[in-house]
Amino acid sequence: MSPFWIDLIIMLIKVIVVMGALLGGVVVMVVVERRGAGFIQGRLGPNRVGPWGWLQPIADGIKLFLKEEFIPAQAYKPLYLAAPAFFMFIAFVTFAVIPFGDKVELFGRTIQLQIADVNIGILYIFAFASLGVYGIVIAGWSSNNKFSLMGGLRSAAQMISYEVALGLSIIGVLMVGQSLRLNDIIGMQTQYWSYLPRWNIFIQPLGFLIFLIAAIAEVNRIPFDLCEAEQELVVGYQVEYGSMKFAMYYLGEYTNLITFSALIVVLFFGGWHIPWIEGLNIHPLLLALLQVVAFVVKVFAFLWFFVWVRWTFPRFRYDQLMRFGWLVLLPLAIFNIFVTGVVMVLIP
Amino acid sequence: MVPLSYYLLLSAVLFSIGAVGVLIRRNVLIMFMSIELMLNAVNLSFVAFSRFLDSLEGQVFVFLVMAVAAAEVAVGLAIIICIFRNKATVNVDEINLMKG
Amino acid sequence: MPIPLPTVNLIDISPEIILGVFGVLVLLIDLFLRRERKGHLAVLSLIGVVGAFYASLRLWGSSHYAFSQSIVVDNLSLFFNGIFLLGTALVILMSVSYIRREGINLGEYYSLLLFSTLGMLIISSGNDLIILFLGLELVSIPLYILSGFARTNLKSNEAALKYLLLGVFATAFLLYGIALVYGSTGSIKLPMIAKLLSDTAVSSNPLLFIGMGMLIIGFGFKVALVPFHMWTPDVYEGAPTSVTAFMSVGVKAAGFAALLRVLLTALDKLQFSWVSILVVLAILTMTVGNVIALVQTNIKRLLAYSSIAHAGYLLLGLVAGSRLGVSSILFYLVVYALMNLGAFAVVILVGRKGDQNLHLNDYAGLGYRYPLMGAAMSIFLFSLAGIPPTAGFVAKFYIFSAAVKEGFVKLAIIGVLNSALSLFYYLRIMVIMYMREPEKKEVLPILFSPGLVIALLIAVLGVLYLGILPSRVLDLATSAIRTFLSG
Amino acid sequence: MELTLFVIFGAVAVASAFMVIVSRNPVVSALFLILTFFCLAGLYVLLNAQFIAALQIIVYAGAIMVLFVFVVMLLRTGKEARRGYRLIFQKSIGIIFVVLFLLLLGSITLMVSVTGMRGPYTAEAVRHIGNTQAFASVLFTDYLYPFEIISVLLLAGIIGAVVLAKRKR
Repeated sequence: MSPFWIDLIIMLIKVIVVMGALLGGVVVMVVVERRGAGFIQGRLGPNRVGPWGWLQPIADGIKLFLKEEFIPAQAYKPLYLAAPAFFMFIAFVTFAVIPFGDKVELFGRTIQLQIADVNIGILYIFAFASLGVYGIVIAGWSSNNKFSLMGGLRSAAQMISYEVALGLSIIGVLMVGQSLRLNDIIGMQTQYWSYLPRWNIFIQPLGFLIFLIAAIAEVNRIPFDLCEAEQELVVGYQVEYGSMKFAMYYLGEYTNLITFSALIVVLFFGGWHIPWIEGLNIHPLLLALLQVVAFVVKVFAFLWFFVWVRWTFPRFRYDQLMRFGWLVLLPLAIFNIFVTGVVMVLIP
Repeated sequence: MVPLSYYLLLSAVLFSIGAVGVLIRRNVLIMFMSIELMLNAVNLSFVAFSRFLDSLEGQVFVFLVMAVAAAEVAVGLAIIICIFRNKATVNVDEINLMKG
Repeated sequence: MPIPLPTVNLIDISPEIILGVFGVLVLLIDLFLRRERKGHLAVLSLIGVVGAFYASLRLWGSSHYAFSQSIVVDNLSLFFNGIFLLGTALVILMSVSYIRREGINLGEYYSLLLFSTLGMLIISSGNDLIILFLGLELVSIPLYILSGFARTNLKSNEAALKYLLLGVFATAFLLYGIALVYGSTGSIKLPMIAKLLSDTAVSSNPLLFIGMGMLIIGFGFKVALVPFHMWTPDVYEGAPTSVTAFMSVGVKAAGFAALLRVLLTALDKLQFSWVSILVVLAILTMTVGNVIALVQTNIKRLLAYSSIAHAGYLLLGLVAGSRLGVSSILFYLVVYALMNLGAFAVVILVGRKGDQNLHLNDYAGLGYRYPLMGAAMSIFLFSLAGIPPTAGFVAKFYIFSAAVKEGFVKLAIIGVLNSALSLFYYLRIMVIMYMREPEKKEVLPILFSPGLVIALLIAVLGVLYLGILPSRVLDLATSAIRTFLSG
Repeated sequence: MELTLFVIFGAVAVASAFMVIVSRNPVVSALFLILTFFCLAGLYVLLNAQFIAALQIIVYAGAIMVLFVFVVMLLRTGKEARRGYRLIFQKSIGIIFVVLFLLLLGSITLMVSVTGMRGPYTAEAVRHIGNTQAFASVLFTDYLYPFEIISVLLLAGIIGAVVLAKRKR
């Protein structure tokens, strides 16, 4: 076989594995979310299907699958049908540049544990994340329903507002890391200050905080889920969606959540890096496996954090949300860039 | 490598589609979008030239054009909203745009 | 990768910095001022304008490139700075009472005015196509906003929309032109383009000529040359009068500053081809502007067409392309700024809230009721028409003689005939002012605010001074181009 | 390979650009415009301008067009009142445009070689330094002044949008 075909096969395997992992992650998240909600609210949560309720997602899936497919009579059909697929597609594609492990030597080839190593990785993620909003806005508009439209418009305004803070909050990381390539950013974090690993969380605590908050707003979760807001807008842009189309939104939202958790880990928590393991002299393959596991563990820590936040905080009011984004987060992000610049000039 | 003239032809075609859009449409929003299309067609020329001349000036230009376009769109949409508040239309027939 | 930062000398752009700082300062102080006291911001802006003028004076006599040859600091750019700043100062003086009357006295007004002027200063010193493009945009974007500043007035909104749509449309052409020039020469620095054009492979590339044509179309829209003028009357009529005044003078001068740099510095070797285009445009612009102005009844529309015609006269100097031609353009722009702004000041005085009282009949009998104002208006109109003791005559004389000297005799004759034609509509206003009885008897008295009176005085004295003793400014204009055409 | 991609992107770009100007619904126009921008981003990648490609999507598709879609939906303008197109300019200008366009097409087709002066940033050199780094090193040295100007321009745009779109004051 020519190297081209081998590369292609390796690429295909990576894509399939990552897709599978993402879907698996979503399945796990469904249980974690519902059981977690029960835990936090002092009730049981779904515990009938399978041991401790672990088969609940399958039951959910079958239920959604068997529901009736309907299209509202006044809907703008092509867009109405395309919106959920687009939303899910964007959510999956965004993950492509996230490195989930170091390079691995396998059968004499170096394999990067990442689907695509783009030298503008971080910009790639922002480019696709910013497209996600269309899946929501178009759904809201094409459903031809007041609640949907309100939800869609709210989410457009919210996502534009918070994307600014989101983008600015990582400028500090980029200034420190001197690269837009996610692998380089992780590579930078594998170094040490005497014993403390040089993770960006220690260098950019403010940037991390802003990124975390803005990320919650980007994935439209409580306390920033204004576009869904069950009590006011029913569920906003999703009102007219049922069955598999609803499932696609469900899937897309959780995939986004996973992507942003992974991004937080990559940007601020050293990605797949396990501190102090370099001295232990472990077999490279085992090490690579451990690193992947470490990455997954870190990501799930943040996923749990998001669940925790969701079931703990009340929702913002719309004007509070906008004011918070523009008057608090944005100035803070700019301040962070300024301070980072000053420090970098003073301490070369 | 795809020759430069292909890119330039594509750019010229896109530019003229945009220009035609500005000339024949009545809806201000679509006219505005057509203008954006024209600017993008020019950007394509810039990037293509930049590639074939081995210089980065073209890309710098595109970068600045994007910023300018963003400012123009913000102002333009604000004006359109302003008009809509005073008179609920976006059709240039009723706005009487081109009486010269 | 470490990036070696270039050495920058901020003195070279000190006028620009001063204006920019004052623009932001106005915005900040605006927050602490109550609505009735926004007039203070006018004073602050004036200080900024004067400061920038002083900074330009300090730079007078220098001639060098700066910012990696992005800009050129020479007397030509400083002379243009003077024209722009003079115009802006007059407009600010005229605005104070006007925007209070129209209920649009917001701090942003002055700030945007300053930013627009900043764009003009940037154009005047631009030595590369990026700077010229950004300067033009920085001039235009605040003006799109300012033309729509009377938000509750539908006419003003429509003016803003028209100006914006056609402005951006023109920008697209301008950009395409720039792209083609860049692509065929490989550079965007004006002197470098000129140097590269000596290579015949470059200068015979058809894309270059199409690029040049697109550039001329783009600039043609911005300075309102016929047939790219169709937006002018509506925009001039709909925009707040003070903004119209600013546009008619500032944008035109800025557009010509950019055209001078592009055509005479970069594309000098292609003179044979652009001269013929400009000759046609000049004839069309003068004639169409003047002929349509004859039938106008709204004073703002009339002045709009008159300004189109003046752009045509200015083109003559560009067609000549000689030293005399360029210096006469400079002189003409100074004179034009004074007389046109003066005329608009009178229009503001006569006008009423909501931009009423703009019909020519509203001027009936004004010459007797307000003799001084009538006299001032007459002086401006004489000057616009180009009648001897005023500055307009001297300006036209120099520009036409520059054309004749370079062999464009027929063109100059057409120009003179057009001036004669323009006499009709300028004189008609005077006839109405002095010979006709007002239709309605109960006319509200005109309120003379200090700012407007000062602006009128400056304009009248300027027009008379330049009409009688033009040599000082002419000498300055000649020295302004000393390094321009030789280098 | 490259040619195939070019043809695909180019064809989709032209087709969707055409749809932008003929579709009656502004929302559909906006979405087709986004598709066009997307294809252009693809072409930029083919032209070795990855940074510009990312910006194209972030700025145009992610910000400018969201604003468009937002306003279209906010105004709920629906379809154009009447069908049928018309020329809004004088015919003379139309003729100038057509002639210019034909000249342009002709001269591009007849173009034999790139005449301009070559710069130092060959594809090889850019790959070596990295596209973003090379771009930044040009932007922040030779084009520092334009970069500063653009900030004033954006400020003016922000002021304008706020002043015009704000409700009563």
